[in-house]
Amino acid sequence: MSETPHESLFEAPPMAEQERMIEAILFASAEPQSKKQLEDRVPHGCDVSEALVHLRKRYDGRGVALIKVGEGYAFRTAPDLGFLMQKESVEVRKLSRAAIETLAIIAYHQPVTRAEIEEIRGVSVSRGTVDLLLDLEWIKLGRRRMTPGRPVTLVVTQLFLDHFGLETPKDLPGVKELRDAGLLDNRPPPSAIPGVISEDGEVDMGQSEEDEDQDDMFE
Amino acid sequence: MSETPHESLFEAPPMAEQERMIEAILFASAEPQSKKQLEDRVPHGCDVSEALVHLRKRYDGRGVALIKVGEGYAFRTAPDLGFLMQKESVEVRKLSRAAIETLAIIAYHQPVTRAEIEEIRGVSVSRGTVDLLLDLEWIKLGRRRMTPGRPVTLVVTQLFLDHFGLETPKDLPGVKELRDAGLLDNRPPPSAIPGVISEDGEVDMGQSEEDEDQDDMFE
Amino acid sequence: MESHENIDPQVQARMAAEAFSVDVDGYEGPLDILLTLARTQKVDMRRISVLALAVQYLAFVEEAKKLRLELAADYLVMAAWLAFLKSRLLLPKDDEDEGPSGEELAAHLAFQLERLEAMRDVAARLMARDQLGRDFFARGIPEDVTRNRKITYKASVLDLMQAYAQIRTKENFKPLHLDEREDVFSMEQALERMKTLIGHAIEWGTLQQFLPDGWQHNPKLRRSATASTFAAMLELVKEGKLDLRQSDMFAPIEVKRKEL
Repeated sequence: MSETPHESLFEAPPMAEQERMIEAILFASAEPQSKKQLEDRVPHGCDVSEALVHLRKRYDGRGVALIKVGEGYAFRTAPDLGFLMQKESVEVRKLSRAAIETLAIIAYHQPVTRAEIEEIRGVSVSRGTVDLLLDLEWIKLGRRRMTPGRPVTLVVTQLFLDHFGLETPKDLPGVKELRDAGLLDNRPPPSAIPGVISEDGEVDMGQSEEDEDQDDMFE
Repeated sequence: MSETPHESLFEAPPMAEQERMIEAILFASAEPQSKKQLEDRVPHGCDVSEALVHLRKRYDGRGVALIKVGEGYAFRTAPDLGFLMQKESVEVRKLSRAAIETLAIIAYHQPVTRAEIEEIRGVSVSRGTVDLLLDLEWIKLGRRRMTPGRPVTLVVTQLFLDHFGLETPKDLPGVKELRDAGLLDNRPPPSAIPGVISEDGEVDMGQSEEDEDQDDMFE
Repeated sequence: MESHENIDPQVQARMAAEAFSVDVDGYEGPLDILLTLARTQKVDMRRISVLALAVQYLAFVEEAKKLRLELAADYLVMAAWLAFLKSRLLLPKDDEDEGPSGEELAAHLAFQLERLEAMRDVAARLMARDQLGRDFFARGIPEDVTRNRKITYKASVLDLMQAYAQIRTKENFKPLHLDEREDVFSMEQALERMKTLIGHAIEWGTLQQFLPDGWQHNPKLRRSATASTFAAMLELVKEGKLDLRQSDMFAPIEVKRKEL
């Protein structure tokens, strides 16, 4: 049991003070902080949610903005000022077309198995592509699918959301239109549609969820 | 933002906008930025000095402050919130058996030399155990014994008395009282075979009394 | 990634025609080629003529063969399947036939193409978004949380008393340690002694010969000395300084200096 010594048994600090504290913590961290993480750091009894609302309002229209990323909160420079930041910008790795498409498919279809990605792209997904996206920490392994072979699924991460300035995957561009058009449905192909020839040369008949080499790949 | 300020060759953006720009740059920069550096980055005609004055005022009393570091400007956590950047965790541990026994002997027999403690415990007292008790300020060095070698003695401290709620060491119950209280077991412990663990941890034949937690803890 | 949407459809068609006749490497699989071909039809992907597409694709494969391009297996699998689909779509439906109809298969292919196109479109839109580290930025001087771990120890008077009681109890039932220690020949002592003696052990001698004076006759003392001397000898064997042997069970243990 750890106890923070500054924990007060009496009263939470005034809201203005709580706001300052959250401001200081979020300013100090490059990564988004969840409400839980913030609560653990401010004195007992603080209303982190309320302080965040105040703080968000305070920075509205400023050069930095308080944004929500998944479960976390972070300060980021206002996007319209990006042109000032050339000095700061890090060379963003140029992603291959395969990597970009694979990433988009994972983002829009998540959780999605490798076999499903292959079915959508019509080509096998190379190990390097998945490894690259895992390396960037834009995707991670999700739960296994409860289908034969229990294939592992892929999902996007908070870092992905942070990178693209998305609060949730629901904010992905065009996600609603795609859903309404039925293009995000998992529509299994009628049998006898040629599948993808996966990397090891075996033909995956597309309709099957299972993908034997998937386990090899992710374990 | 309908108007991108850097496109105007003639007029500097409004002061509020200049302030935003400086704010974003200082937020994102890895190092304090001098006025010169800031001027190089914002659109031509901006009054960096004035923007800095405004910005400094804006952050006055906030959770972060705009400070001057040498020739540069940077945001830093407000000094009074420094405690938020430290995670104090207090871990409460139980004293090892070796430590509690050593402490008990010092309390009952003080002033007592280390050799005497070893004699009473029947095992050597590791340096770590004594250091820990000294660190805790529960014991301190007493006078040297006027015997050959002039060994130093150990005594308990006021802090010890405070911690254990004792007024004087004489408040500790005596052997007779211990027995009356049922704390003294009248049967010999099954392992009451003599044994000595030498200082360097090697075990003599016939040793029985192990002191494991002491070793685990301090080595 | 640039979107094909913005390009003039005619230019697009010409580009596609040129592209597939020479450069198969540029395509990401048969579905990609089908999508490129489908765009030349200049209709909504939902109203695509799958039959026409099949014909175009088969022509593409023929072309590739003429140019002796090595086509990957999945292009050929797709060609075979499209030939099958084409025949299904053209021939009157045979009631004997099992499985999905030609129309169902065609509909799914159209769905796949529409979906792939949609994914490419949103992938482009995703990449066009503001990106962290390019268009917007995180704090440049993050401050780490320093962790100060403080350990406090807890003990009560009762712990103290119990610990002391335990020691005293033990003591009540045994004589002073120093007396007992006299009955014990420690391994260190034995080792010290053996180290000074091994130089003389040129010939095989029994373990008993190495026991210290005064420890051979009292059984209690002898046991202790025998045990510790034996242990010390094993230690020296390990160090490669002694040889040890025993001819039989319960036979005397013999010892000799190791020849260097």
